[in-house]
Amino acid sequence: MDNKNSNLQAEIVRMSGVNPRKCMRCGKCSATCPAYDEMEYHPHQFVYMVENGELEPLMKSKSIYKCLTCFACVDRCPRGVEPAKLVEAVRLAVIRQQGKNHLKPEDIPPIVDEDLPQQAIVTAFRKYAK
Amino acid sequence: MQRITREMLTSKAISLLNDGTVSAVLGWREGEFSYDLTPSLFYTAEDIEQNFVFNDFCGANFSKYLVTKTLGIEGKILAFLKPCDTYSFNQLLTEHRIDRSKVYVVGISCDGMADISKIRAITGDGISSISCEPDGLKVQTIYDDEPKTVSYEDAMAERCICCKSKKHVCYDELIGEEGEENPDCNRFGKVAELEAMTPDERFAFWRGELSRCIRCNACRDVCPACTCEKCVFNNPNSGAENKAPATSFEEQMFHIIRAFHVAGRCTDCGECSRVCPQHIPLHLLNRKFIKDINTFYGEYQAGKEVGSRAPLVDYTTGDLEPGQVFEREGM
Amino acid sequence: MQVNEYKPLIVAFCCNWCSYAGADLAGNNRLSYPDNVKIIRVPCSCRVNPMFVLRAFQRGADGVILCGCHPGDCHYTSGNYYTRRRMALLFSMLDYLGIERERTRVEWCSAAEGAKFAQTMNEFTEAVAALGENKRLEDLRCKE
Amino acid sequence: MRKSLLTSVDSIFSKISESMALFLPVDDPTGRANYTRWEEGKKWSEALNTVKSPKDFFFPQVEDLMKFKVSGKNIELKNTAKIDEDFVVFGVRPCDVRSFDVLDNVFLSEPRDGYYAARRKHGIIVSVACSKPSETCFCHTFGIDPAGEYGDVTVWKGENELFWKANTEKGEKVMELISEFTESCDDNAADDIKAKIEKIAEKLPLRNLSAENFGGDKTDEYFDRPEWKSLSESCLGCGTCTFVCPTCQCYDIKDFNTGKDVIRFRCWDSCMYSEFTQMSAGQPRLTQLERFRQRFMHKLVYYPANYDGMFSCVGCGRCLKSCPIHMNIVKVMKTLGGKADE
Amino acid sequence: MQRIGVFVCWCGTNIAGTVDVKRVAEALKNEPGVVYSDNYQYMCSQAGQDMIKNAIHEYKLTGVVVCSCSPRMHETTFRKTAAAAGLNPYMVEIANIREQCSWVHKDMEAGTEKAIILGRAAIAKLNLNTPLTAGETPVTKRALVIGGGIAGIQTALDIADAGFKVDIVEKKPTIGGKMAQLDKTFPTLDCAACILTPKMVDVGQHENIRIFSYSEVTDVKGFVGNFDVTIKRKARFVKEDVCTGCGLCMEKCPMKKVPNEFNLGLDNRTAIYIPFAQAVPKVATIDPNYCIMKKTGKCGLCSTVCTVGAIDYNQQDEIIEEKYGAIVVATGFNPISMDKFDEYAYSQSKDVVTSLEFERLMNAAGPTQGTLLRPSDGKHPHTLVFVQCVGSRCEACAEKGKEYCSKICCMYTAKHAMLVRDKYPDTEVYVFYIDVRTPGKNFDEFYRRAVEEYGVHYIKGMVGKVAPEGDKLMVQASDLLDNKQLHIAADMVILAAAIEPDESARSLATMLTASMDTNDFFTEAHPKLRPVESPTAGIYLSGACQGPKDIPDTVAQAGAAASKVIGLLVKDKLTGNPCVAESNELMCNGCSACEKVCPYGAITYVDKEFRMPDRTTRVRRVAQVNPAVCQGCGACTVACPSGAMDLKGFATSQIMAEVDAICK
Repeated sequence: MDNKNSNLQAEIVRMSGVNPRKCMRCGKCSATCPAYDEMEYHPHQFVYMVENGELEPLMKSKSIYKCLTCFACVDRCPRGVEPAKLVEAVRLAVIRQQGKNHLKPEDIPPIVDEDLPQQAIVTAFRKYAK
Repeated sequence: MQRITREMLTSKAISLLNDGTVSAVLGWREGEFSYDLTPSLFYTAEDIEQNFVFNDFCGANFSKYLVTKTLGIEGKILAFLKPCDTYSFNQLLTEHRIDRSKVYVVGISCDGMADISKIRAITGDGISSISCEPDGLKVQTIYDDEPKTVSYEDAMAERCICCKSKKHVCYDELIGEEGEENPDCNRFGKVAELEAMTPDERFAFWRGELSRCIRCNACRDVCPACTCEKCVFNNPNSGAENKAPATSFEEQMFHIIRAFHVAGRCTDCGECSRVCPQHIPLHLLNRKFIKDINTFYGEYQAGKEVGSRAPLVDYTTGDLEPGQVFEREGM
Repeated sequence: MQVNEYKPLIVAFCCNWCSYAGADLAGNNRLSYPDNVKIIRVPCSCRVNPMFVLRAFQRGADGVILCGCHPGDCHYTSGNYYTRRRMALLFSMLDYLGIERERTRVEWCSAAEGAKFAQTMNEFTEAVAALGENKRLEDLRCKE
Repeated sequence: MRKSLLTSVDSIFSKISESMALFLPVDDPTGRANYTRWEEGKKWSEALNTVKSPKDFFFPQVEDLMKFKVSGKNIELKNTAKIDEDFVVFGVRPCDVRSFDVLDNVFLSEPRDGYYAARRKHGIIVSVACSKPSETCFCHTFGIDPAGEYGDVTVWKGENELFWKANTEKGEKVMELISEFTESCDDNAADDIKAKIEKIAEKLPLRNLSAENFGGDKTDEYFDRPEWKSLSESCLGCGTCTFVCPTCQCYDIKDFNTGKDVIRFRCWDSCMYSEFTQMSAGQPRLTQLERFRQRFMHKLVYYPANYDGMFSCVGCGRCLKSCPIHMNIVKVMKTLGGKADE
Repeated sequence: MQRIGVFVCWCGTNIAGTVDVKRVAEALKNEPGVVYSDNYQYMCSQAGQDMIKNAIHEYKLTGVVVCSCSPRMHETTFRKTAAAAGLNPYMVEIANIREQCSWVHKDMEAGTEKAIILGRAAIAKLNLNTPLTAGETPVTKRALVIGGGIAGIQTALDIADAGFKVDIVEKKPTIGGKMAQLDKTFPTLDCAACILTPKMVDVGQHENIRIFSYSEVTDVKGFVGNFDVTIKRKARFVKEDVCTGCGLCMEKCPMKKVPNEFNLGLDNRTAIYIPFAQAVPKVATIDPNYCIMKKTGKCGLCSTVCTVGAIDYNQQDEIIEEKYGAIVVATGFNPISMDKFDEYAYSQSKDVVTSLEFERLMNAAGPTQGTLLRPSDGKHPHTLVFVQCVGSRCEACAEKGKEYCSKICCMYTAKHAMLVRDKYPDTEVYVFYIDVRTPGKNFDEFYRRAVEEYGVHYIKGMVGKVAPEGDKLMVQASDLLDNKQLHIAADMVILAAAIEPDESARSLATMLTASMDTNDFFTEAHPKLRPVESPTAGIYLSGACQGPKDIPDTVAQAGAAASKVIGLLVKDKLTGNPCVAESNELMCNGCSACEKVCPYGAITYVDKEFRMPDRTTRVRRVAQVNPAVCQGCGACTVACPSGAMDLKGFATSQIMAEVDAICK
C-alpha cells in the first residue's frame, strides 16, 4: 500500500470512528441492507476494502451513493463495526478530494430546489463543513 | 455569617434531650475568646442554654468523636453535622467504626467557616472579641479603640472557599436548606499548579513545607480516617515507628505513608491542614491522591455512599499501568 | 574496568511465581545484568507494602523495582491488580513530592521471560545510574 | 545601657555571626515565625512568638546521644555529641527566657544532664521585650514582666532604636562584640517603652488570671475533681501543646539501627500520648483523662511541689493558639481554680 | 537469639566459578546470630545434607541458611533435611547465589560481594523466623453437587463409586438437565435419552447418593473440608417417599393448560405433574401457581385418586443443614432470550424456534411425537433455514447477546440439518454460518457428511432479516462467497441461540466466594493447570458453568472434578500452607479492607469482647483469617492500614530486615 493511500485510509478511519479490523466477516450488514441490489460493492465489502486500503475503486464506485444511511447495518452488526459510518466517511473523502471542502452561502440557492427536504440541506452542510 | 443560628440548634437539642430521643448532645462549648470553641458533650438543657455556642468558628469535624463517644453511653448522641462532616461520618460507617443506631444526626447547612489566622493577618494580634454581624466579622483588638470589620469572604477558611459539597449525604433530620454538590469547586487547582512545576521546584516546595513539621501528630489525631486502634507510627513492631522527625526522610515518610493509608478513604474534609500548628498544607497530599484516583479510576468521593468499595481495595482488569501514569500526563 | 564507577543500588521485589522464576531463568540462560541488582522474594507483588519501598530508599537504595506476574496471570488471581493501583498512586505521589520518577518502576515479567527480566534490569539500572545517587529520599544517618 | 539604630540591626547580626552562630525568629512564607540561623538576607521577624519555642536550642527535639557498633562480642562506643561552640539566640521573649529556668531545674539538678548543661553553657540569650503582646498572653500570672530584664542581654525595641542592656558576663561579651554599632545612653532611655508595654499589658484579657489557688500542696484538692472528665473529653491526644510548650521536658530515648551502627538518640515525647512511658506491664496512665490531668497537674501542682513553688507554665500562650480543639491551661485553671474557694 | 548455621554451596564450579565461596562463608561468620559457617561442593548431595544435619546437632542450631541455587530448586530438599535433624522446616532460608548471582555475573569480586549480601539478607530474615506448623483440619467425607444435569450426574456417580457419600441438589423436580431434553447427540447420533436415563437410574439407586430435587442451596458457610450448607427443599405437596410415580393423578387433574417447561412451552401439562416419563426421582409435583386446590381450596381430585395417599396440600418448605467436605458446582447453562432479536421475528412467528425447541420438535417423546411439524399450523415444513451465532460472538450488543463463542452450536446445527434431511428428503435445508467450528474427534467429518451426503446447503453469510409473509417466512440473507443477496421463502427458521450460565450462578458464586468472569462463568483456579478447581479451595467446577461445553467435554470435566474431590475426601485431615496471613486482633480496626481484597474469602469478621488498655471491656469487630482457606498472597497485609495483618513466613519485619541487610 502506498503512503498516500495509507494516509487516506487512516483519515477515513479517523473520520468515521470505525475500526474495520473488528469485522468478523459475517455479512449481516449486507444481509440486512435494503439497497443491496443497487450496489456494485456491498456493505461488508466496504469494510473489507477500507481495511485493505482498496480505496480508489471504492471511491469511484457509485455504490457509496446508493447507501441510504438507514443504519440497519449499524444496528445489526454484532461487532459494532458500523459500516454506514464508514460509507459516510468515504463519501466525505471524495468530496474533500474534489476540493469542495466548504459550502459558501452563495452556493446554496442554486442547489436548493423546492422539493429538496430540509434534512438533505442539513446533511449537505454536515458533509461540506469541516 | 451562618444562616443557622445558635437558637435553632439549642432548641432542637433541648427538645431531643427532653423527649428522650438522645441522651447527649455533641456541640461547641464557649471559650475564652470568641473563636476558641471546644467540641463538647452536653447532657442537660441548662448546660446547653448557658454554654452552647454556634458561630463562624465551628469548623471542627465531629464525626471522629462519634467513634469513641458512642461507646460509653446509654442511648443516642445528637451530632450536628455540617455537609463535609457527613461524608466523614458515612466513611466511618462504611468502615464499621460507628454504630449508626447510636447517633442521631442533625444535618446543618453551612455557609463556610472562618479561619482565625486569616483574620489575625488582617487585624493584627491581640483579638479580644469577635462578633458575627450581617456585614462582616467585627473584630475588637486590644490595640484599637474601634472594632475592625473583616468580610466573611476575606475570613473564610481555604477549605471552605473550594467546598466540594453543600449537600448532606447522611442525616436523620435537617436544619436549614439542603445544598448541592459543587463539582466546579476547583479544589485541585493548587495540586495542578504543583504538578505543572518541575520536579526540582516541587521538591523545593515540599522540602520547605515538610521541614517545618514538628511531628505533634495533630493532623493524624484529628483525621477522621485515622481511627486505627494502633497507628503504625506508634507501633514499635511495625517497622515504621517514628516519634520525631529525626531526618528529612522521616518527615517525608510520615506524611507519604499517612496520605497513602487514607488514600481512597479521605473525604477531603481539610481538618489536617486546619490543625497543623505550622500550617503545612497537608490537604494537598490527600488531594493529590484523590485527583489521581479520579483520573485513573473514575470519579470517586469517599463517604458519598455507605458501603462503597474504596478504589484501593478494588480493581479493573483494564487499569492503567504505573508506567502510564506519567505518559498520560504528557510529561 | 573503571575503578570508581558509580554503581546504583537496586532493590527488586519479585513475586515467587513469575518474576522470581523469570530471574532464575535469566540465570539458567546466563543472561547477565548488573550485580548491583538485589532481589527480594515475596509471595506476590501485592505483598509489597509502600513502606518497603520507602525503607529501601531510606537505607540507601537508589532505585526500587517491583516485578510481578502479568495482569491476568496472578497466581492468586488478583494480587497484581492491587499492586498496579497501589504503585501507580504511590509513584505518582513520589513524583509529586519531586522525587525522581525514574527511580521507581513496576514491570510484569513471567516465568518464561528470562530475557525480559535481564533486559529490564539492565535498562532500569542504566536509568537510575543516569540520575546518580538518591538524594531526595535518603536518610543521612544511614550513609557513611 | 546602650542604644543602636534599628536600621543597623542587620549589620549587628552580621557582626555576631562572624564569630558565632546566631539564631533568631524569621518568618516563613506562610507568615509563621521559627528560629532560623541568621545569614545574609534573613529578616528578623516582627512576630510576637515563634511556633516552636526556643527550648529547642538546649533541649532539641531530636538529639543523638551516642553511636555504638556491635561486632561479634565487642561493642564500640562513639560519643557523637559535639557541643563546644558558643552561639547566640536573639529575640527570646521574657516568658521563653523564664522557661529556661524551668528546664534548668530539671536538667541541671542531680543527676545533671550533660548534653543540656553543655548547651546552656555555650548559649547566649538575647531577650527582647514584648512590645505587642497578644490576647493569649498571661505571663503576668506567673510573675513575668514582658518589659523586664531577662537573659544575658535585654533589648527593648523602640520606633527607630534598639536599647541594649547586658545582664551577665556572657552578655557583656556580646555587647563588646557589637560596640561599633551601639552607643552609650541613659539607663532610663527605655522607660518610655516599658511604660507603653505595661499600659497594653493592663488591657490583656487574661491579665487577671491568677495561679494562687494552685501550688505544690494541692494534689488532694484537684486530683479527683469531676471537671477533669468534661475538660479532657474532647482532647485528641495529639502532642501539639507539649511540642510548642517551652517548658514541657519529657523525652524518650530510642535506638536507630542504621545497618552500620546504632544511634542512640533522644526525642521529645508527650504525656498526652497513649504510648508515653509504655512499659512491659503497660502504661501508667490508661485513659486520656489521666493523661490530660497529668499534664496540667504537673504544670500547676507537681512541679511546684518539687521546685519551691515555681510553676512550670510561663504563660506564653502558644498552646492557646495551636490546640486543635482549643482546650488549654487557661480553661483548666479557670474551671478548677475558680471553684476552689467555694 | 537464633543459633544460625550457614552453608555455602559450590555447586561444582557453577557457583564457585564466579563466587569465592570460602570468602562468603568466612564473611557470613560474623553476622548476628551465626554460630557456624562452612562451604561444600554439593550441598544437596547426601554428604552435603549430612553436613547440615551434623551441624544442627553439634552446634544446636535453631536455623539454617543455605547459600546455593534457587529456593525453587532445593528449598524443599533442605527443609526436609532440617526436619530430619529435628529442626522446624520453616527455619531454613535459601540465599540464591547461583541463578541470581554466579550465573548472571562474570566478575569474581562483584559476584562474591553480592553473594555475601544475599547471604546476609537471608540471615537477617532467618533471625526473625519462627517455627511454623501447618494447621490441620478434619475433612467431612461427603460431597455436595449443585446441579443435576449430566455434569452433576457424572460427578456424583464417580465420587459415589469411589465410596464417598454425595448429595445432589437440583432445583427442578427431576435430575437430567438439558441433556434429557435433547433428541440425538453428535457426532454419533445416538439418542440422548438412551445414554442418559440409565445414568439417572444409577444415581437414583446408588447407595451413596442422595438426591434433593426441587431444592436450592440457600447458604454456604465454612471452608474446604468443612462446609456448612443450608438447603431449601421446596414444598412439592406430594410426599416424596410415598409417591409411586404411577401417574394416575396426572390423568385426573382437571387443570390441563399449564405450559410444559420440559417442552419449552410447545405443549401443555397438568398442574400435578412428572416432567417426563424417565424422571428421577419419579415423583409427582404440584405446581401451586396452577393447582385449583392450592388456589381456590376446592378440588382435591388428585388426593382422591391417589391410592397411596401421597398428596399433602399443606406441605411446607423444608430447610435442612448438612456438612460437606467439598462442593462441586454443576449449574449448567441456558439458551439466551431471543426477545431482543427482532430481526429474526422470533416473537412474531411461532415458526421461528430456537435449537433447543427444535430438539423437542424432533424428539419422539416431544410434543409432536417426533414428527416434524410447524408449530403454527402443524403442517410439514419444506424449507428450513438455520441461523448460526445468534447472540454469540456479539461484541457490540452486550444487552442482546454474548461476546464469546457458544461452542456447541456448529455441531448441533449440523446434527439438526442432517436429521431433517435424513428423515424428510423432500426438504431444503439452509445453514447460514460465519465460520464452521468443528474441533473435536469426528466433528469435522460429521459436518462434512451433512454437506456431502445429506446435501445441506451451507452458506457463508448471515441472515439479515426474517419477515413473516402469509404462511411463509421471508428470509433475507447474504451469500458472501457468491456476493449476492438471497431471499428465501422458508417454512421454519431455527436460531442457534447463544448459551449463558444459569441465572442462579451469580448468587451461588457469592455464597461460595468463588470468583466469576464478566460473563458469569465460574473462573477456574488456573486456566491451564487447574481447570476444574475454583480459586476458592474445596469448590470444584463441572460442566458448562465454567464455560460453554458439549457433552463429551462436560463428562470429561465431571470426571476430573470428581477425581479432585475424591483426592480431597480420602484425606482424613488437611494440612494447610503454614505461610498464611494472621490478624492481630488487638490492632484490628474491623474496617473490612482486608476482606475486600482477599481473593479466597479467607477473612471473616467476628464481634469479640476485648479488655481495652483503659481496663474497660469493649465489643469490637475484628478480622479472623481461616488458615485452611488462606493461600498466603499477602494482599490483605498492605490493605490493612494499621498493620494488624501480617503474613507468616513473609512478615513485614522479615522483609524489612532483608531490605536493611541488602542496603547496608
